[in-house]
Amino acid sequence: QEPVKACIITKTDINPFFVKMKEGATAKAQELGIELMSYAGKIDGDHETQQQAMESCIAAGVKGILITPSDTKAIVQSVQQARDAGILVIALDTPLDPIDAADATFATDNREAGRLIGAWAAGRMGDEAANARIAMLDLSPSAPSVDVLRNQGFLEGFGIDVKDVNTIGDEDDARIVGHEATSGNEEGGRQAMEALMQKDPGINLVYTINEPAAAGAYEALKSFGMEENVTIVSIDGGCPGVENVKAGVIGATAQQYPLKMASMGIEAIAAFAKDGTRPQSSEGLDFTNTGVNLVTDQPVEGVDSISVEDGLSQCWG
Amino acid sequence: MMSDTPDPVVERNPAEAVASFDRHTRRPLERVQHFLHRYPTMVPVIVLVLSVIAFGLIAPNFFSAFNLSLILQQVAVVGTLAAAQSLVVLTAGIDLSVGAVMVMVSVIMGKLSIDFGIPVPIAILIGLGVGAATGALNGALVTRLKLPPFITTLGTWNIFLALNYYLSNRETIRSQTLDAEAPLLKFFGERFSLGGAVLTYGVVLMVIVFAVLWYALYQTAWGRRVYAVGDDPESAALAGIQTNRVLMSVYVVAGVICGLAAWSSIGRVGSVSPTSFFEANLESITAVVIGGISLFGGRGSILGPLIGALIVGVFNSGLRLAGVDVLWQLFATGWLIIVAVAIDQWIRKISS
Amino acid sequence: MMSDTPDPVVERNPAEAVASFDRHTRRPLERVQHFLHRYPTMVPVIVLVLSVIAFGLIAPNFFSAFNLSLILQQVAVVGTLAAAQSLVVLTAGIDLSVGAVMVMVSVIMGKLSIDFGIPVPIAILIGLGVGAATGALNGALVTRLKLPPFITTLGTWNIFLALNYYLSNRETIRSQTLDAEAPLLKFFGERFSLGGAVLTYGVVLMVIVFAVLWYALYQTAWGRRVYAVGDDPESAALAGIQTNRVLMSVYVVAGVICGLAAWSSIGRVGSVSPTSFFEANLESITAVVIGGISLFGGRGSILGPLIGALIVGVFNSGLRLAGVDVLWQLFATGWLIIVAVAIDQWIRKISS
Amino acid sequence: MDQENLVMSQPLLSARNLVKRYGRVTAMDHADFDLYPGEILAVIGDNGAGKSSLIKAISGAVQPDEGEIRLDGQPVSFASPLEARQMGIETVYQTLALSPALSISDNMFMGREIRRPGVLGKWFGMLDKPAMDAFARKKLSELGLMTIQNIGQPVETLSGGQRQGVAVARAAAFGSRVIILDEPTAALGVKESRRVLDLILDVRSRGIPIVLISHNMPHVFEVADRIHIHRLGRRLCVIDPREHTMSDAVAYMTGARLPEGIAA
Amino acid sequence: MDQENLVMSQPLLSARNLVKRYGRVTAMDHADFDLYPGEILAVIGDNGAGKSSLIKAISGAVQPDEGEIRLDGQPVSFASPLEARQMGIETVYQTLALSPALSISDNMFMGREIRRPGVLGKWFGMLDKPAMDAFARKKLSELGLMTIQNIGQPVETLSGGQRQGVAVARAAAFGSRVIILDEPTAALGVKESRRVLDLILDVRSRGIPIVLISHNMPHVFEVADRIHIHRLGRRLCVIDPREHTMSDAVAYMTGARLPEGIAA
Ligand SMILES: Nc1ncnc2c1ncn2[C@@H]1O[C@H](COP(=O)(O)OP(=O)(O)OP(=O)(O)O)[C@@H](O)[C@H]1O
Ligand SMILES: Nc1ncnc2c1ncn2[C@@H]1O[C@H](COP(=O)(O)OP(=O)(O)OP(=O)(O)O)[C@@H](O)[C@H]1O
Ligand SMILES: [Mg+2]
Ligand SMILES: [Mg+2]
Repeated sequence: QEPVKACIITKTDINPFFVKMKEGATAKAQELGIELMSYAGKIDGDHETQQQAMESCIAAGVKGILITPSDTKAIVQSVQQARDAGILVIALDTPLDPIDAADATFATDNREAGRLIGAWAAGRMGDEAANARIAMLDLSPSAPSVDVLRNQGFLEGFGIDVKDVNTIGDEDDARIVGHEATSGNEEGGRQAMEALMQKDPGINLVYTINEPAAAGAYEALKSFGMEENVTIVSIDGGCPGVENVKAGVIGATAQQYPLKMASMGIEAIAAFAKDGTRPQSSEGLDFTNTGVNLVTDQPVEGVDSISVEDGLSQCWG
Repeated sequence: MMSDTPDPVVERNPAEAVASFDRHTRRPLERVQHFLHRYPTMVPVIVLVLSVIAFGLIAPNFFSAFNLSLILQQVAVVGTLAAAQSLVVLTAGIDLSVGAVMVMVSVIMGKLSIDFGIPVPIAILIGLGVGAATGALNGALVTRLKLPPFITTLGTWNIFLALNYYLSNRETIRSQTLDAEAPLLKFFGERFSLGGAVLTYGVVLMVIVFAVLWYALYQTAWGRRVYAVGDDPESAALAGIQTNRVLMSVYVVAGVICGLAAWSSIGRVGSVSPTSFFEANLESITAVVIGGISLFGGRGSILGPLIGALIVGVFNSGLRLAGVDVLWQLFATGWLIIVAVAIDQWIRKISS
Repeated sequence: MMSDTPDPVVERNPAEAVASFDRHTRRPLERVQHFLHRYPTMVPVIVLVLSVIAFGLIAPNFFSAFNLSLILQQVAVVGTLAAAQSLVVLTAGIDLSVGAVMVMVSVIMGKLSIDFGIPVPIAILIGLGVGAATGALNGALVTRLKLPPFITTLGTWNIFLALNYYLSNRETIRSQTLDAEAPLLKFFGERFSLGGAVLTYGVVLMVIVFAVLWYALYQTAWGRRVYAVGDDPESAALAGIQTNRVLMSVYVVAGVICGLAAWSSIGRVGSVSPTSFFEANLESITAVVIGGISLFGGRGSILGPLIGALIVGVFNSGLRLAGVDVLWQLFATGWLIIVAVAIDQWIRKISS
Repeated sequence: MDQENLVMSQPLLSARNLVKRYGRVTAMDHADFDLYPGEILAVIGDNGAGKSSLIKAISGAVQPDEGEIRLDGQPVSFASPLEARQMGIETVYQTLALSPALSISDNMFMGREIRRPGVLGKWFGMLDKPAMDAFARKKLSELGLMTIQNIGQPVETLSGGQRQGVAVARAAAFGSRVIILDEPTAALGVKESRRVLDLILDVRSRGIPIVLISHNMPHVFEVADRIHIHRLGRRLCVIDPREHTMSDAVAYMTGARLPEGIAA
Repeated sequence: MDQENLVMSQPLLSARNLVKRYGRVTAMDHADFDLYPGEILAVIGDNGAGKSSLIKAISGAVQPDEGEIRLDGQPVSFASPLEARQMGIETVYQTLALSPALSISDNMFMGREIRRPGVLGKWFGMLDKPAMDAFARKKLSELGLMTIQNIGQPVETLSGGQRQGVAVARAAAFGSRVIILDEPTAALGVKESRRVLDLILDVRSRGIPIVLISHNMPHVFEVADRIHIHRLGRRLCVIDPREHTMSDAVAYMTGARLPEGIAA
């Protein structure tokens, strides 16, 4: 009997988050005797390559596809083709739009991750929150969905009116100093931080799209001699990121579990291949929440968090 | 020393006469080289056939009508774009903006149809018009301000990318919305079967674009002038060609083809996605270069880039089906470019 | 008709003599054009000064010693890379791989120091050696296989990018780890003050690289040969230059400079990040082009790209400080490229 | 052919006070020019005297800064070589102006391609390649300059002499009013040069006037009806080759002697 | 100078059976060549006869497929023009081989730049620009060909004749054993050509032999000691200009007549 085949399609092969997700899936697939093929877009937002990968997966006759969509709306058509061909399609990390376009979604709620760090930051600043000077370090000018969800989630959590929840930068709250793109890497984070610091040297809170950007922002702050006065929050929970929380570089980060998403996804495919069972969503949600935890050693009342110790034990990459 | 009787016929062309001495036997490799030198368009065809065979052997499922027709569908958009790129490269230029223009035009077509309620055919016409206008901007910068095409289009690339994000607000228009309100925009994504293979009208569009360009380049005066301008613009001008006008027409036609590719891309993607085809620029250049069109202009067959696009498509698909890791796909693509052009260069060597 | 007495001195050069008739009065614009034509390096300098003044007026905080020195820090890495790029462009080539080489070398330096425990100075030397090797690969493809540099480096770009991801496993080496185990890698990020301005050694490196290149290009035989090869490779070969050797040396030196830029980038980023500087290729080309080096080779001053990099830095910083949206920053960069090169072209016009 | 009569008649092509500056160099400094019907006019002068510039101005390749050009007495101004060609002025430039990668026939018809008769040509702009090839072959054979076997051969595969032949054949085939040749024999061997001179005489016998720029005095004195001497960007004088020796001409053109009493 | 003696002595530079093929074209077909000390050897032949190819082979610019080259009786093989130059063979190619954007002085010293004395030159490779400029200016003045005011001027701003002058001056300045000139006067006017011919005679009087390729028969017959006639890719014969007329030479070179009894 031929081995069961499956695909995993990630946004990029550059971001360690997706690399770990792929590694998690590969390990699980090996364990379950599934033949796994992995694909990725060239940059975040590269929809076309993902679409081609979907088609190649269909051509290869796989049983299931795990995908972290770059364009949550556009990929729906290819997903439909795959499902029409009898393939189980599971969205990982990022839900499709509409969410029921996939058979299942194993995801972190990115907006929730944003809310967590926003709420933590608000709690940490206490009354000073009214005088916050906030720098927003986003991903890219093309503003992919993860960018929007995290950014807007953070602002919501902090208690800022986000206006259109689908648009970055339409807020008029004076506490926001500005938004800059970082490409999600250290150099971009540093450049963006430098620019915003010059606009307002009084910045005391920095939201970052991910931990590499946070590390870059910290370098910038250090060069300004401001690293003591500013709180950086981030999202991802990769090992270097959690280490940075421990080192005090990052105040708190929202940890996600790519390995868990991926292995759950592979298990679901194995089950589907065996007897056609389809995964069920979490209670009260239209997706399976793989969970997000706030990692910090400075817990704030009313915001659940885990210790850095725990964070390190569950971190990826 | 005068062993050979000199030829008394004065009319005889010395080069021809001297050529007749050339009767040394050729090694088999040289024969192949000679054959390919005479039919340079065959080079990419051979590379294509070889890679199809190679991937058929190593990649399971590669060699199915389904997969082969899938490859065609996958290259349709970049292939159409490569046609536009070829035209510009034939004039010794390069157009880094084709990808950005295409995405921007697709956004314009979508926005006008959906958000502004303009009748779809008119929205499409406006989109094509915008494509022509972007070409006219590039052309004007190249012909009026005499900017090198590389720089012109590096600049306009940034500009069109920014406009694209601005116009789309980075939001995708969903497939369902298009189905309901503007199905015509998805026309080129529709499938039909042709003897076992399933093709889209986008594939047909690509083939038609190349066929029309072939006709225009080889059978009309305009085409001869495009080659002349690419070959040596000064000589062309002295020979009575209005080089600026030819260059301008090339950029405008390329812009219109980008507009057609935009329409085709909506069908391909199924929705209007402002973040798609980020790599289309470089892919179109790769297809043109692998297809044997000289970056120095004036040389190469327009059908080459069609084959070039197919080669890239076959490689991508084959590597994916063979289960090669993304990272090594990147690696292999790098070598593909180098090897394909090195072969081409080797064949052309004897001409210099 | 014979109103003018012909000149009886046979020795006199006709062109010179005819030139002496040229005494028509010049409009002020023409004067400026003439001045700039004589000192073409002044063109980017003027663009730089104008943009500094413009942003000083519109952007708050722009015009401080602090901000201006920050811009220097920001351009240090791309500026160093632009020096490598300039060398290649002077030989009528283009190097699309510089960014990928730099990131790969920084990963190699970091990996060797941290994961393999190799002494940092040796790791750095190995990194520079790898830089040289990448240059040698590019150079060999260009000189041996006669591939166009654009294609060669398009291919090797993919290859080095893949190797970079492979070697780094896309994992960042943290700043703290470097501080603890290999602080030397961060040397170029260290700051010192110079009369109110805070500079990093990375800025000093950039300036030194340009100064050394200036010396090598203008004061040594090698430099003259680089220009000759870029200007007209065939003539240079007939004049007794070993063009392949010169080209090879250019690519290798460019590779080593990329290695230095890699070291500098570790200091700038603070950590070893395999995903940083994705755009460094295009930024280095932009700096070179704005700096007035001709993409056709052999023309332009090596100091131009230094100014070009500063212009791009001033623009980026100024637009950000002025609170311009990311999207319009992209838009403005596009126009910057076009306008800067158009001005350059306008000034050079009278020479043709 | 009675040259005196020619000089009496109205010039076919004339120019007055042409000025052209390139930056600091004045290539033409109030240059005059007259070409009479049916004559061979040689233009001679030092390197850099401005001969090519003059020819480029009257053939539309450059636009003079000042001055006036008249064709058949009517002021004309050519914005491009195309416009001059449309008026029947055909030029072989010093650089030949051929497109190396294109075929001989493509080059000969560049800018005035023949279309197919009927719908194909009218609506689809289809070229009549057989007709063009046949015409090109005929013209080349008439020239007798070479035995080109394949009219579809790219020009770059021809030898220097063959190329110059193609350029001359193109001009001879299409020049209906004036043919201008800028150093057509510079790269040619003895035999090939001879052919071009014969062609020039042949064209004149068809009544078409020719402007010949050359540094080769024997050639000039062999074929020219009148000699225009150019110096320092302007016409110094016009001499009759039957009344002056080669050394007179050289002396005038280098400025060693003044051409007393001869009107410019 | 007694030419008979020259012919008796051993050739300074000679070639036997050189063959060079370009694809289907055989540019040289077992060509021979001999240059004797102190002579001016003219090489004449039709367009495409293979003269430039011969010159390129003996100056290292192309590598012959077959055949042997001897310098002073020793077999040599030049992998590049540089190697030929290092042996004292200096060539002015038909294309001049100048770098347009570089200065006159840079061009003259291309590939053999002078370094500063002392540490700067030795360790830092610093050029001695004043020395180079002074030398270049001196050589150009010696040539008397032009009044160049600025030795740092880019070559592209010079007129065609001035450029040819720079190339010739470069060869004359550095050619210690042989100077080869491939059509050095093709683009030159009467006066400028005269200067180059004088220069050639002058160089010979310094004892350096010269190879002159030219299509200009009067020039050739004026200066040459011997005339090498090239035809169909090989040496047809060598004639003495004092014993043959120009029309003899033309007849041989075009194949109209056979050079009876003259050894190739
Ligand atoms: N495009 C140009 N830019 C600058 N200077 C030019 C240009 N064209 C010609 N000149 C200058 O104008 C003058 C006249 O040049 P032109 O080519 O007309 O001379 P010519 O008489 O044809 O010489 P030749 O016998 O060498 O062909 C020269 O000094 C030349 O350098
Ligand atoms: N690089 C090349 N590639 C192909 N053919 C060539 C090449 N160089 C020369 N030839 C051919 O070799 C033959 C001899 O050319 P060569 O230049 O030696 O002639 P030549 O005697 O110098 O002619 P001319 O008097 O026109 O300078 C010609 O038929 C030419 O087309
Ligand atoms: Mg001229
Ligand atoms: Mg020759």
